[in-house]
Amino acid sequence: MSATNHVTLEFPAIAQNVEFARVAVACFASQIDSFTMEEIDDIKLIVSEAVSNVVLHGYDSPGGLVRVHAVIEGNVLTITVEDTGRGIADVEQARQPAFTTSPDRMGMGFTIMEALSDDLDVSSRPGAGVRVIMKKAPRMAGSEEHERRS
Amino acid sequence: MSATNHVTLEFPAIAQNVEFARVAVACFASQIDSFTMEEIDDIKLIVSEAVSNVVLHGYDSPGGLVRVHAVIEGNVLTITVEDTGRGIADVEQARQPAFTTSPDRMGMGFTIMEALSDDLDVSSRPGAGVRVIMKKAPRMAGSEEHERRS
Amino acid sequence: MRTETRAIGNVLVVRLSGELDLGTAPEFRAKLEEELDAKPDITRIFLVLRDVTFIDSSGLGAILGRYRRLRAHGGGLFAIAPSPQVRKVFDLSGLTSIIPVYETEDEAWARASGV
Amino acid sequence: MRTETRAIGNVLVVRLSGELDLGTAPEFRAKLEEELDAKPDITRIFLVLRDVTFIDSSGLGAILGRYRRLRAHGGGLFAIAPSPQVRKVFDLSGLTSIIPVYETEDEAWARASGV
Ligand SMILES: Nc1ncnc2c1ncn2[C@@H]1O[C@H](COP(=O)(O)OP(=O)(O)O)[C@@H](O)[C@H]1O
Ligand SMILES: Nc1ncnc2c1ncn2[C@@H]1O[C@H](COP(=O)(O)OP(=O)(O)O)[C@@H](O)[C@H]1O
Repeated sequence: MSATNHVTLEFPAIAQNVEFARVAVACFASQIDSFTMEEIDDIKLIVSEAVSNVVLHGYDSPGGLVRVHAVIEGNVLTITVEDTGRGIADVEQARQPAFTTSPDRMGMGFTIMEALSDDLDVSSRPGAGVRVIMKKAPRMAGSEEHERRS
Repeated sequence: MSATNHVTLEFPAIAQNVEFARVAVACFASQIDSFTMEEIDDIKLIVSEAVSNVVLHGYDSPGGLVRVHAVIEGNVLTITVEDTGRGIADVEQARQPAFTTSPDRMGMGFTIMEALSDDLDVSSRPGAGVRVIMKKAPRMAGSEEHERRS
Repeated sequence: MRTETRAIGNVLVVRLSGELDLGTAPEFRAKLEEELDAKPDITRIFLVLRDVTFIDSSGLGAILGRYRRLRAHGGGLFAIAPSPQVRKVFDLSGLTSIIPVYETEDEAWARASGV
Repeated sequence: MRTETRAIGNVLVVRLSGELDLGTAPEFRAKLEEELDAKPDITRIFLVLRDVTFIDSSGLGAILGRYRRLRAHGGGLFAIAPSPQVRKVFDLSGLTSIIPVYETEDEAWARASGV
């Protein structure tokens, strides 16, 4: 299918909604027939990382929201994960492997998002929140050889 | 878990989004641990019926949106499915088993929603859209005997 | 959703898997109409539902449409091995009183051959 | 997410199933901390990941935390039978170079016993 389609999700930034977000986006993404199972798993993972970041780092006080927007244009999936929380002062530093502001975290969230998306854009204004935009298209669109989903 | 939580979904009223809506709501609903597999299937079905109705009957021209709101309060799931389309002139008539305005339909959508939800509320103003509110709680919450989900 | 068909005599055995809803019903409908157009000898469909993981009233409508086409020429459609979810939707919608439901292919064949 | 544990000598065999993420990590962490507190003889964890269907960096963090606790007392944690999805996250995050990964329980036992 190469039509255009889009969905918006909005929900509180709490830990149990991370699964909801990745399952919902993965289901939407599977409208692109040529994504393999492995690519759908990659999409689950990058959504999980982006939404977990909002839950962990986004807001100083409870009640903040996460907004996820997913768009299909042709064969390209674009996922936007946004919050209106404290933001990131130095985005370049935050994107470094192993950089974290939480001592018990690994600091690998952005590294994973970067590795598994075709394009990662992170923008923020401190105090106004963070916007993460990730793009993903099937590697072997149209090929007969790639592992097909039933 | 007996906390409060809520999610909002918004997407175009097209046939391939029906699956997305029911999968997303079912995943959210499974945050209520005591829903059985069968009850989760019931939730998928009533969401499928309500969203399919918007796709089929909601709008005179393409591009209309469906808004789904799901709330967990204690053990009760409340699902609202709304559109801003043509609406229903006679809601009582529309809810009758086998009533349909499309010759190739069965007219059983509202009957199924009514049978499988604990409470169904349908309201509409012609020209302003339809709002369907469905409630569902686990039948055997807290019982040891009900078929558990892993 | 996947539809596998195999003609055996005047019976078309159709194995459905996955989810049959408003999104997938057109594909199901088109596939069966094509088969029935191409094989005018077919009078009955055995619809094997064992691997159908979800169905709703739009899915039922697509099945009922095929039933009606065959019925119009004196044939029929049997539903075989519905999962509990599918069975429930059949019952709720009243389809069980229109379309015969069998637990296994064997039972449908026995019934069809008058054993 | 489900965590099944069984102590065999000074090894705690932990079988995880389901999804390990920010939502389920606290339960996993609590369960293992409780076991380790109750059984001070335990020096190693064999973490069987065969039935883990999804993991992310929050899940890895929870595993790494348990590894560090054991390591601080000269013990260790082995990861066993990761699915391709789990393996990929281990590799991407660099955890593979910290935590030993084995394909089967047998290999972990052989290694642990110096065979
Ligand atoms: N939505 C967000 N709001 C505020 N800060 C964020 C957000 N996302 C990421 N950060 C900052 O970027 C850092 C690096 O993020 P990441 O690479 O995902 O690693 P981790 O989440 O393990 O710390 C975080 O430690 C945090 O300081
Ligand atoms: N969202 C909606 N907008 C406009 N009309 C609707 C909507 N939902 C239902 N209806 C009307 O109610 C009737 C009965 O609906 P339903 O019981 O679901 O059966 P069916 O969809 O098979 O016709 C429909 O035929 C339609 O006329």
